[in-house]
Amino acid sequence: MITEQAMDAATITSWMREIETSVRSERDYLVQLDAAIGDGDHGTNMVRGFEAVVQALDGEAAAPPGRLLILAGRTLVSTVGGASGPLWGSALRSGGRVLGDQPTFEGGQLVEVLAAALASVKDLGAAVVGDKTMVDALEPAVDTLRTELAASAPLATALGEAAEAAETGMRATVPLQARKGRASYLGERSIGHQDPGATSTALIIRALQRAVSAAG
Amino acid sequence: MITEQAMDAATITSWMREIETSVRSERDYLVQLDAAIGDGDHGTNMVRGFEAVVQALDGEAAAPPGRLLILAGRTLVSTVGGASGPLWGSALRSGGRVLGDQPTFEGGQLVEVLAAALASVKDLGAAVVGDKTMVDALEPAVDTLRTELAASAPLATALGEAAEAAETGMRATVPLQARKGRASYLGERSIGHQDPGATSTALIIRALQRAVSAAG
Amino acid sequence: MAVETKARKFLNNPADLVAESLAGLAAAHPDLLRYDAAAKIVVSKGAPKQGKVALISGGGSGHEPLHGGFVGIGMLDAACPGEVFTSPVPDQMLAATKAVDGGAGVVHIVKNYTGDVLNFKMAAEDAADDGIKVTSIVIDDDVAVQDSLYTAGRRGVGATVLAEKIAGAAAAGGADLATVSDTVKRVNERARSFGVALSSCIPPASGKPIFDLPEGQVELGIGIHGEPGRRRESLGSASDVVDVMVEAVLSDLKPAKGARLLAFVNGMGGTPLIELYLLYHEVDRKLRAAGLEPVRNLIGSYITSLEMAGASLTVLELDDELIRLWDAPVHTPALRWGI
Amino acid sequence: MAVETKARKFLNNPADLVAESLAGLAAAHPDLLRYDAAAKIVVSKGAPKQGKVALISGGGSGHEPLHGGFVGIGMLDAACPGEVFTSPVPDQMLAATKAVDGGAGVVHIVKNYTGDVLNFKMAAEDAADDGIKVTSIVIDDDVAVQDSLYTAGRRGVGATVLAEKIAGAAAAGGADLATVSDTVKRVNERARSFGVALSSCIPPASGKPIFDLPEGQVELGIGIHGEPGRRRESLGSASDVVDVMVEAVLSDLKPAKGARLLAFVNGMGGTPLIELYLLYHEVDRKLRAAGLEPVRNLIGSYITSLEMAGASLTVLELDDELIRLWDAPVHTPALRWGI
Ligand SMILES: Nc1ncnc2c1ncn2[C@@H]1O[C@H](COP(=O)(O)OP(=O)(O)O)[C@@H](O)[C@H]1O
Ligand SMILES: Nc1ncnc2c1ncn2[C@@H]1O[C@H](COP(=O)(O)OP(=O)(O)O)[C@@H](O)[C@H]1O
Ligand SMILES: [Mg+2]
Ligand SMILES: [Mg+2]
Ligand SMILES: [Mg+2]
Ligand SMILES: [Mg+2]
Repeated sequence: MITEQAMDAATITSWMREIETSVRSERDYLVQLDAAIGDGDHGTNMVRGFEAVVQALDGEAAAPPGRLLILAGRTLVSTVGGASGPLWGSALRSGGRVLGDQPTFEGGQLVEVLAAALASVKDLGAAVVGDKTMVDALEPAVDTLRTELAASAPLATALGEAAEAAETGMRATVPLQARKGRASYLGERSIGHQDPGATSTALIIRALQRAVSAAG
Repeated sequence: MITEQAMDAATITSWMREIETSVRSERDYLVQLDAAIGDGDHGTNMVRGFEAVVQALDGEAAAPPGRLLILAGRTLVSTVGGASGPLWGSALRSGGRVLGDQPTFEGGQLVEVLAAALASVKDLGAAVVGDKTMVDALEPAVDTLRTELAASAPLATALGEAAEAAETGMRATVPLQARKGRASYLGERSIGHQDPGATSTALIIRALQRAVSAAG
Repeated sequence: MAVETKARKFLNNPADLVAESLAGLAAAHPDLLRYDAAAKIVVSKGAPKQGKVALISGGGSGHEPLHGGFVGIGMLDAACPGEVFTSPVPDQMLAATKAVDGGAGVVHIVKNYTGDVLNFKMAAEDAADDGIKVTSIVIDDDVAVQDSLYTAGRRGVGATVLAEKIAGAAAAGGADLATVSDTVKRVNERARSFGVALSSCIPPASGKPIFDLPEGQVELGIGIHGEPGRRRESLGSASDVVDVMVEAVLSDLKPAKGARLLAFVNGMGGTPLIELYLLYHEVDRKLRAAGLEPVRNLIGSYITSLEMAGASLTVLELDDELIRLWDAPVHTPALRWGI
Repeated sequence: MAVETKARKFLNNPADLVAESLAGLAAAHPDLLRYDAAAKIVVSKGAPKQGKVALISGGGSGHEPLHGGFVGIGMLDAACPGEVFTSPVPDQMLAATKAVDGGAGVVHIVKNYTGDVLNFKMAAEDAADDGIKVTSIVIDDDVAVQDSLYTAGRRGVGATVLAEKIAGAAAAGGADLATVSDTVKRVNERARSFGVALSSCIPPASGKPIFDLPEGQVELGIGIHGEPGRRRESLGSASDVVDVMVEAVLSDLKPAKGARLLAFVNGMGGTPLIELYLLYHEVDRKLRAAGLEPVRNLIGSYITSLEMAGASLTVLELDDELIRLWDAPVHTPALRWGI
């Protein structure tokens, strides 16, 4: 399996920047989604967290990409709170650990990073696909990226497909009844609303595609 | 000075009934006036009070008119509260005392009853005409009744003129700045609103005219 | 008179609200007080206490916990609650006065509203006829209203709570009628208040707001009866609002440089504690910046206007005696320490 | 991130609300607690106390006085306040745990929300790495949410206040870590809650209501984060509403005939005391009618949703031990007796 492009610390930094830009511009939308079936803070949480991540990474130009992901995860844990803080925080830390101290990584390893992130979210939150959570966007994204790269798709294309899979998963949360997180308290009233965490997850995968494509 | 008609206990009873009917049908209006420059309870206060008065007089068919007025005044004091309770309560008590135990009374004495009521209100509340209170309606009514009867007008006519004077006084409160009662707290913001107490006072005088005319 | 209201209220028949709420107060605090439904008064369980000066207060309802929530040990001996925003009738004050008189006299704490003053006055006259020594002290601490020939004088607001606590402690400590009365007067003379509203309240009988205040506007200089304030302005930051309150209160009180103060940040009923503490943060800073020492404070919704969003600031200039009385034990449904 | 809000709030920059309000809390109660702005925690002045088991809790802000207002003597040793409605981060809980540990261990009282549970869990792991004995007890008393595989379980609501008081008394009395933890568990097992809303609250960051509830409607089965309830109905009388609350709580708690209860009528922040006592009047009657004995009660706004109009009922089945611990002295900004 050959991918045309090696990624490095700059890829992580620009991924985090892309996320920050994206959640900032979608903040009100995320808040609105969370107000409908949660407590209306998801947009604020994500913005606070990724603003802090971008700031934390600013002084770390020399660190290897795995370290940056771990730092990003720690920063999320320390600044976000709520459900999404520990979940995305652990996710990025677990992903970062996959890379150890290596200076660059390739597509196959990126799959492992995201798979570790997904495993961490599922381990901590005990959610499975269909529970109307971020897992509904993250799991199809990881699966699609793995399949595409296995079929030798170029990385940028594969990431495009993964981002689309995340968005499809995100939209598929609309008719579901939530079984995890705050939305589950609403019972049947959670049906008909898109999950905010799945929505920000789709933004995060789309941001990854942009970060990688811009560098490529 | 001769008036064509002697009044008695029944006159008082029907006066109180007329007031009760009148303030009940104008309750919301009085509340609304009081909400604008007071605390929105004047209509409720008057209805509570005069409902109790009608009930109290029910068992007192044999009592002389002066006693009935005193009982009505006491009942107002005991059920209304607020500023209007003691003011109208004392007014009716003072008016009743003028009649002592006599079984009937005539127009000239009615003037003295109302004059005593007015004196009592002014004594307790220390308001003068122009302060934007019930005095602005009551004083012109008493003055007009006295003048009309002195000019030998028939009682019903004189009372009609007195009621009109009360209504003129009532309307004249609109441009005034309140100097007594709650409305005075508003300062200049009290200007442009009709005083609720002057309004119910005009209803009370009009009710008197109806009570006397119906009997006559 | 069953006015059906669908306002945002927990309510049965609006006409029963006051009686039912007081029944709840009594059911919750049988160790402290009883509710005499016939006389419409709340009476301390320990009353009458022979030889102790008794304290009663009263006024319209809708200001809870004032006054019923301050009946108990070391504060009021009885409370006379009227209908919502309507002063009680003299019969109530007379019944309360008789119920609590322990032979040493009874102090009536009266907020300065025409209705309250007149009804209490009648009751005091009746009580005197019955041979009970009664003094009436009128509270008028609201600086939003000028005390002049052209008004009914200042309103009684936040200082009422402080006077009830402090004079209650004096009475509990054995002070005589003149001393307890003087204590109420002293608190009133040394206290000033200013209130602001962010929304109207909704009297239950009508089910409608008294005034309409758009978001982003503030009524400055309100009382506690849901009435509009002296003027309406656009709402600034909490810091701006506190500037107005502190300036209004201090410019009238004119406390001595370095004076020790009690700062009372009061919620009007619909303002949550997170905001009241934010206001206190500003009040504390600004008083200190003015060279004053807030050595005691009270923060919470103690004298309210139903569910009105808003707050008032009361500042009381203290001395050793007032501090001692403030700190003395009190045990009532709404205020408790030292017991 | 200066979101300008013109909602009916006393507010400077919404991003500073929590910190400024906590600064106000600390300024008002320096005898009881301090606010560590860097660590974002509220710490009891007496902490750490060698040999005493320490109690900490925390969660999103907007529920005041919970939790900061319960820090002091005989209740919490520290509180970790997150942003409004957002659980705090593990760093806060770790700092608080370290600040209060007196060698006898630290109990974390955690309300059952995914965010709170996860963040507290991370902190407990870190604290264990640092050699501190920590137990975490999750409160989940809200009967509006079924505890099943298909939900995140029941929410933690009113029982939190009772658990903090009662376990705080146990810790103050010298109980060891296992006993204090068991006390929290016991309160949680014997308590049930149900809440209703008459209005949405307005999170300061957005300045907009979370949901739109027309007058005359009620949300049944709400939590404390401004979220809508399980269902919406038209608002009945206070008696009807209490019927729903009492039935929901009792059918789940199934107290023994004649059981002694603590009845906690809690306001959501925008409901005035006159209504809470009206509700208590109904609660007391209905519990007694069901053959139960409300021997203790708590009435007031203690675990809130900003300025939401609404109320919750929590019923705790008592025994001699729990009564003794409830009655034990407590001195915090929001709850005080016996001291
Ligand atoms: N147990 C869980 N597993 C995975 N994701 C979850 C879980 N619980 C909640 N989430 C996600 O978290 C999102 C909410 O995040 P956020 O609003 O930031 O936190 P909070 O719910 O604490 O306010 C939900 O939309 C959902 O996608
Ligand atoms: N000092 C006074 N002298 C005469 N009338 C007064 C005085 N104060 C108030 N009033 C009258 O009382 C009316 C208000 O009565 P009401 O609303 O029943 O009592 P309150 O003001 O206590 O709520 C005012 O409109 C005014 O006419
Ligand atoms: Mg959320
Ligand atoms: Mg009025
Ligand atoms: Mg009134
Ligand atoms: Mg949250």
